[in-house]
Amino acid sequence: ATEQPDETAAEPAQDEQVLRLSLFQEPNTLDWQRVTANIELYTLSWVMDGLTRYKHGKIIPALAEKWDISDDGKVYTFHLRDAKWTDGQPVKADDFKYGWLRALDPADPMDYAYFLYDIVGAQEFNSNKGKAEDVAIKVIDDKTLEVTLKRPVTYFDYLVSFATYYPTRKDIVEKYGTKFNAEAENFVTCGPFKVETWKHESEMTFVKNMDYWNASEIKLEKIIGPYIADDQTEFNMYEAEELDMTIALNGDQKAALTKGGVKQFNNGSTWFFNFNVAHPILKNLNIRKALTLGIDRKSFIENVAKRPWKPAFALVQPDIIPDADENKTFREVGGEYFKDNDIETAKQLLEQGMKELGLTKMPKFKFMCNDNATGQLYAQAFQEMWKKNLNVETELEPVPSSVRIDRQSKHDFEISLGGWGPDYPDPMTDLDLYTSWSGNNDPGYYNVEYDELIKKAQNEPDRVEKFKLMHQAEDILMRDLPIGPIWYGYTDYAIREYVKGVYKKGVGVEVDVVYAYIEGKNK
Amino acid sequence: MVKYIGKKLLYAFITIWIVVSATFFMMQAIPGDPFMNEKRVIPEIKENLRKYYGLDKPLHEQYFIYMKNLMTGKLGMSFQYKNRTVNEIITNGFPISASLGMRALIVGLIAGISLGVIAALNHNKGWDRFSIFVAIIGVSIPGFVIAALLQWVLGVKLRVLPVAQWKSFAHTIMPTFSLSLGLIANLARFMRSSMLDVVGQDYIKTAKAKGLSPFEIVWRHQLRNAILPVITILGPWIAVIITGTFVIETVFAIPGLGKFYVQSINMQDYTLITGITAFFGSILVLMNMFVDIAYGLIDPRIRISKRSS
Amino acid sequence: MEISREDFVVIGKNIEQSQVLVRPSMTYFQDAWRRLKYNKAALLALVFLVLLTVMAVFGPMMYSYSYSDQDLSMVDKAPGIGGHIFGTDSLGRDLFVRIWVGARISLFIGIAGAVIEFFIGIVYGGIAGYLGGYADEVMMRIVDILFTIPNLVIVILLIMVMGPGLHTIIIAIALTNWLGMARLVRGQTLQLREQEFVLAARTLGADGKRIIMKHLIPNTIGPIIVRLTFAIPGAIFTEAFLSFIGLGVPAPLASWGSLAAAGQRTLTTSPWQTFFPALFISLAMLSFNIIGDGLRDALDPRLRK
Amino acid sequence: MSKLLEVKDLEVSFDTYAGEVKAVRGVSFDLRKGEAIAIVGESGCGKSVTAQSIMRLIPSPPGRVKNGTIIFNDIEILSLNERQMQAVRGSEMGMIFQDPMTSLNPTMTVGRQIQEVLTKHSKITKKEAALKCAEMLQLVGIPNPIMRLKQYPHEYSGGMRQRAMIAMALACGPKLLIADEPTTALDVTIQAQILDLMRELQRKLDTAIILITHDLGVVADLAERVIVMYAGKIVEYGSVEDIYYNPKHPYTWGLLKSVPRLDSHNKEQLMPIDGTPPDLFSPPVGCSFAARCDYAMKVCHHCEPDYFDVSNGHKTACWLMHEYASGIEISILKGVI
Amino acid sequence: MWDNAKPLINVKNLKKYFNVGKGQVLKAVDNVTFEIGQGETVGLVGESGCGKTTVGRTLIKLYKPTQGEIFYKDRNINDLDKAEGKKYAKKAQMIFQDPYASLNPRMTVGDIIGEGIDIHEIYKGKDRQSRIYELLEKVGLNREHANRFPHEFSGGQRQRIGIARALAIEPEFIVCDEPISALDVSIQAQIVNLLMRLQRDMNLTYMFIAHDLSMIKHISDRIAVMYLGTIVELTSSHELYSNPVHPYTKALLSAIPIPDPKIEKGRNRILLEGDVPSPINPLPGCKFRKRCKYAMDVCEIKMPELKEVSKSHYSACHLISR
Ligand SMILES: Nc1ncnc2c1ncn2[C@@H]1O[C@H](COP(=O)(O)OP(=O)(O)OP(=O)(O)O)[C@@H](O)[C@H]1O
Ligand SMILES: Nc1ncnc2c1ncn2[C@@H]1O[C@H](COP(=O)(O)OP(=O)(O)OP(=O)(O)O)[C@@H](O)[C@H]1O
Ligand SMILES: [Mg+2]
Ligand SMILES: [Mg+2]
Repeated sequence: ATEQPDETAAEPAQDEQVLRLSLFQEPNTLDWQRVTANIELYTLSWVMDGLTRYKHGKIIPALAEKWDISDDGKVYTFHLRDAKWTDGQPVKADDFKYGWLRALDPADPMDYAYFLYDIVGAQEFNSNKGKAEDVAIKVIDDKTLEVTLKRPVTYFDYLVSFATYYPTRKDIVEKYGTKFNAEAENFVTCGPFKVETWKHESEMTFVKNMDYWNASEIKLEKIIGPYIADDQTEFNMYEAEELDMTIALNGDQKAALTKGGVKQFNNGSTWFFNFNVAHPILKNLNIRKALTLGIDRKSFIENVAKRPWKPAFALVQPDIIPDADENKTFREVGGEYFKDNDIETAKQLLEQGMKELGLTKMPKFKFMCNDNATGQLYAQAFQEMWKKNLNVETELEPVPSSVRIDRQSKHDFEISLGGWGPDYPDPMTDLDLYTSWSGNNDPGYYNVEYDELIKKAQNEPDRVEKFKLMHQAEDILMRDLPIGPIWYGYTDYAIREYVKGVYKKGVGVEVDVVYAYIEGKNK
Repeated sequence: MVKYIGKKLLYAFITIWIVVSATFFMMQAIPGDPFMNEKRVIPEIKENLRKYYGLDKPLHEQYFIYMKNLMTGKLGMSFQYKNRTVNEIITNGFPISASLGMRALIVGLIAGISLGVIAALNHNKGWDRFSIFVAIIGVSIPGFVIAALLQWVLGVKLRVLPVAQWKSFAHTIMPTFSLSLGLIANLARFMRSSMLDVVGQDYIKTAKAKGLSPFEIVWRHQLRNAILPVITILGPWIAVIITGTFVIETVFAIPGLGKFYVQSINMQDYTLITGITAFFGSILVLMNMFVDIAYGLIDPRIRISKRSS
Repeated sequence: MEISREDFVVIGKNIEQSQVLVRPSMTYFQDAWRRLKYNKAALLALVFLVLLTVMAVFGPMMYSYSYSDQDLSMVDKAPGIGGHIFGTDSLGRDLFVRIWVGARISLFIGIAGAVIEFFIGIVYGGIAGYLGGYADEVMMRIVDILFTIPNLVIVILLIMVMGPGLHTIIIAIALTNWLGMARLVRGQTLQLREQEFVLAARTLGADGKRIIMKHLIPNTIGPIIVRLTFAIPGAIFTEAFLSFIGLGVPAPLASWGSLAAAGQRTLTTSPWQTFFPALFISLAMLSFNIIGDGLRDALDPRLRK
Repeated sequence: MSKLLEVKDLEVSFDTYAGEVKAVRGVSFDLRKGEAIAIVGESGCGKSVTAQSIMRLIPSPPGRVKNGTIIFNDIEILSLNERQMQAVRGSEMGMIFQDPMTSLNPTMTVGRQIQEVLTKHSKITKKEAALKCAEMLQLVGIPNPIMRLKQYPHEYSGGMRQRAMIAMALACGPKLLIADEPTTALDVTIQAQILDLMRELQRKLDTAIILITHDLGVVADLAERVIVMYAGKIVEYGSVEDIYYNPKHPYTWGLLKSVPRLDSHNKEQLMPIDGTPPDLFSPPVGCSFAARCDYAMKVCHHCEPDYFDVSNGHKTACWLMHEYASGIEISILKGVI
Repeated sequence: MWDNAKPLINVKNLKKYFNVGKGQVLKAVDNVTFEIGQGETVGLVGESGCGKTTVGRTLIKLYKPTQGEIFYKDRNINDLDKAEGKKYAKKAQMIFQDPYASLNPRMTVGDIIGEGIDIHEIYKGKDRQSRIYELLEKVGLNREHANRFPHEFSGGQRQRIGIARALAIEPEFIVCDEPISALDVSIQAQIVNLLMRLQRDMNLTYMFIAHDLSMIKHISDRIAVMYLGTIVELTSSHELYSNPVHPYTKALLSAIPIPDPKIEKGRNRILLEGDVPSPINPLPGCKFRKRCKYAMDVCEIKMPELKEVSKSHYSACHLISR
């Protein structure tokens, strides 16, 4: 016992593998079939594993060692690897089937059940028109799972990394009931980390799961995730060295930053004006076009938003979403549809539109935006631009975002400022929004041609042909402009220099810290 | 006595019942949908959700079911927090809000009363002006500005206190101070005027004639009597302050109840808003009762029975 | 003085002379005003408020910038730069003009809110206090109930029913803030009701309306005015909170509250955007309070001699 | 007998918005040990201010002692500092006020209020103080003192409260008791009890008493000497007999005449002093009573009268005592006395 | 004099109880019967809290009696309808005890006096003004005082204003509720003289409440002595003084200080032991018995009734029936 102090003292200062970052706010739920919010999906990706998962921005096999796809692209057979739940039980194909059917069970409804609608029989079961037995999920044996899809889903390997597709233990769900995953003690997981503590409304902590199949690649010992809802508070905590990284800096914070470097990630989102096409004036294409062209995106982004965004001139965003040729992005191929700050054209279009409508004076539009400080700030910038450039007056309607979304979905608005983030890296995630059957078709856009193209593309097994159809669809959409694209979202992160190995996760706002590690903190 | 308490309880019961009913129906009238998400929930699923939460039933039926549960103390499942009952949310948040509130109350009482007393003892002199000035300036700057400023200066620049969260004593200092400012100002003003009322009373002259020192007079005779009118208005204050404050809790990331008053309305979380309103109502009633009792303790003239006549 | 024998002639009493009132005759409000004038601080505050009002009315006109003109090349500029006395906001708008436009709104909201509160409070509290007994009990329970229902719900519903706008905000503020006033007036009238001068009026055959209007209300006016001076900043603050959650005045109009709320975003990088609105809120509140204090003293009959 | 208290040329003013209110304008008198002296006069004539000056209880501002000396027990009271004064108050001098309802702290037990004086001025333990309190209550005739000590003022009746006030004032055995209208708020029957008690205590404890009242009946009961004040000045003073049987000032006459006598039979007119006292904010030149005086002479309106000696220890400030006025017939007097 | 007059006011078995919570009843006035003749002054004396004010206020309908009847010129005043009630208010007035609290501090003296004129619409405009001046002069104030506020007046002057207010509507009957208790002796006489002069001039009827026997004796024709809600003795003022029957009256008379040192110092007082007991749930039997030297067994059981001792001299004591 006497020698020990000497030995430890001689050792070089070891970096504690602890990462501290904000988890924003108490999750609505961490029941993986039930979650909807990004931050919750993000948190769950630390403690769970899907058939596949992201690593360094790419999809890799995870609980599935490998999978076979039938020629028509409709049947997937997953071969599971030897993995264990945190209570020592092996992960079985049954767990997947149970979880997926659970997500679809209409008696216990889950918001994101439609994520599984591509599976044969899923939608029918979920909308009380079919039976669970008819859902085409087949357990071949403990290690083999077979799924039959309605159509060839080229991005199904991405989809299965999503939380709704996580395996779920029947015995655990039955044991805890509504308290499934509701407390730290109730979690039985199989991901890189384990939930250690959960102080509601306050903080969660995670520790490394030594039994994780890929444990050797996981370096962090612990993640501490306090819930900090206020972004200025989060920034202040970062500056005070109470956090190691902070998400989504705004321009002013970026200017005030003194610690660490700034990393920029595409968050995949596109932001646009929603025009209610049923509105007696906004139904006019030229008016919509004029409003879309008549703003200065560049100046807005630089001076008002002060974010690393890019002006948007189309729907599908430029970076993450590849084209048929994976080396090019969909955007590169599709190109831009109009010019920024094209006031001359806008004025002409406006005049023309007014003539078509028989208007001499433009009535005031109602412009709905989020009621928070930024929401109102941005809306005011556009309000003033329209007024100055086109002499179009608007009245702001700031509402809580839940109300905005509700009213948008009921088409109870005139113009609103909205956005969309992709769920999977395929243009379809954006394009199918504006089909007549889409629940997210806020403008109430209806074009038979467009609907046809999307339907065709969805069922097209050939990748090249499929992308051609999707480009055609975007052309139509950008011709009709039910939405007026404004910017593509990018996010600035402040990350301390000693935090290494942080990657963009894929689609979504958050970064992937599962493979992160600390180096050089204790220098 | 028993009859009196029984009557009080009955009034309280009716009050809370009306409040809950009003909130219940008013919430239904507010625009928005509890099951709305940026990514739309498709109609079939929404149907299922409405059924699951019993929203497919006629409103009056929902109301009776809610009331029945309320009787047994069950406030129901939150819509927003899928795995948490409203009871759990309150049990989790209230102790923290209450702890913060009580701290702020203590600080506010001590500082506010001292300030008011100092002001009154120096009526229309420099100290009077100064104390009022401090109080008013303190409270005129909006809470969110004060909180943000404190956080920036003490937390980030000077690093003497943790920026946010609710963990150790050090974590409680800034929120307590921010929250107590309003109280301090209000109490200072009330105390000042009620001290001025008391100073003119005959028994103060008696005390002086006994040869007591100014301090003894203030401490033994003036304070107790001056606090009485202040106590009567304290009930609602305490109720408000111990059930949490939206701004302070948000800025300092405190896991209290306050944020739910805004959030649950915005999120259309019917059960949560109705539940915490019922809870707040009970606390208010309780606090008013405590204040009645405290009043009786401090002022022996006020016997409970006398107040009802 | 010389005393002579002639002076010692009895001339008797002179009652008229003994009853002459030496002190000058003054109406109640003259007297109050005189004593308010005596109070230097209150006077100063009054002058400040008048100045503020004048600036609110004429300030924006005297200046080349309008409150809504954006200049995105002049965003977040510190005071002084480019001729912007108070600097610019995050849309390059001139803060100086916006402060005065904000003063219009905030002072208007403050005073209008307070006035409505005054009337509702007086009528409600006066009736409750005058009637007493069960009517009072029921009316005060209603106050309790309204106090307990979340204000936000009431405000949102009101905005929904009446549509957004200044008038809605004022009514919303008045509706949620009058409870305190009603409690105060009721407490006062309850006390006054038993006063002998009220009984005297009743023996003269005065009816309830006359007693409330002529006897009860005028005698609560002191505390009411003090309460009103609280109500004005109270209304300004409520509006500020409504702005903070997006229910305030419609943009690009500004109030002090919405300016402070908007500035909070850039508190560390452009502190002037918060500083000026906060400063003016504080100064106005201070003024109203000092005046309230002065009025309290001036209107208190016990303090007169 | 030695002088306990000597007041000389006391002038007290209050500063108000309208100017200076000259509440006491040159009052001089003295008091022997164990003697009871009464100060009578109309409301507002400066009785209370005089008494409170002796205890230095004039609120300042607005009040201030402009002039004069007060020698109590060979100490110049007006030159003491506040701390020294505190030692005198309560222990050397005690004071009871008009309204026992409001003069006791409603939120403190009577016991504690009495105890407070004791512990302040003498080093005794709480137990001893409690015993002493009970003793005091017993002395002033409150039965069951141990229980009564624990009660609050509102649990006492008016008479008991005034007794408690007296007990408090006498707790430290003061040499001087100032009683400012001690019975005005009480019923006649209770008043009689209290006056009896005071007389008895004066005898027992040899305390000097300054009794302030406007009720000449009360004075007749208790006092040995009487000071008659009017508009901030002493207009007449002397022994009780002097004042009642040989009053020299028309104001004193007025006071005596305005009270109906129980033993008078017919329903005759009372003879009040008409008019109201002057506003002390600008007292008239000359005699301040002149405007209400039936015998006012020219001189009274422009010249203030000096004090004239009537007999040993009986003085009055009235021009009627001047030799020039000796011819004036004072008829009215006869009917009164 | 008074017995020939037809009674103006007739009070029969008047009871006024107050509910003071906890189910307790305060018997402020307990079975009081008397009458007041036209032009007469009836005095009401007794210790503080014995119910004098309550009787007075019930007479002018400020309180509703718990039981019993009050007739004004043979009309039960509590059966009057609204219009008649207003008429009664014009007939019966009150002068209040506290000259400071009974005048609204925020009204001018002119408006205070004019209020009754306005309510009953007796005069308007110029007439109203001259009526107010007339009243002011009648009570010994001057016109210039009409524009002043009450706080500018001394207590005696305020009481005159109160009297002018009551006189403004030309009442027949006035309850004077201790109008002089708060005043100085020298001012008291002014007010009493004024009241007596007005009575003569205007043929007023007074109910005069006081606790000072000497003044009340001076002004009243008859006196009722009250103790704890009941009348214990009722007779002419001269008779009461020269021939008191009830032990309480005797004690009351002996307690009055006489402004004559020789008499006063040599006088033997009947000192009453103890204080007035609480009117809440009073003892059965004679209410005075705890303080009465002559208390007998019967006093504990039976409440004595008011009986005629000699002509027009009533007393409620068991001693007399012996
Ligand atoms: N604090 C004060 N401020 C201004 N004036 C005062 C003050 N205290 C007393 N006075 C004035 O001093 C004068 C004498 O008052 P004092 O109280 O001595 O009268 P008093 O003889 O005791 O009358 P009362 O019988 O009413 O008690 C009065 O005119 C009064 O107005
Ligand atoms: N409104 C009321 N509510 C309850 N109790 C009352 C009320 N008015 C009077 N009392 C009580 O009734 C009793 C008689 O009161 P009242 O005022 O008639 O006495 P009083 O003889 O006029 O006394 P004082 O001489 O003090 O004026 C008292 O005990 C009093 O406390
Ligand atoms: Mg006095
Ligand atoms: Mg009375």
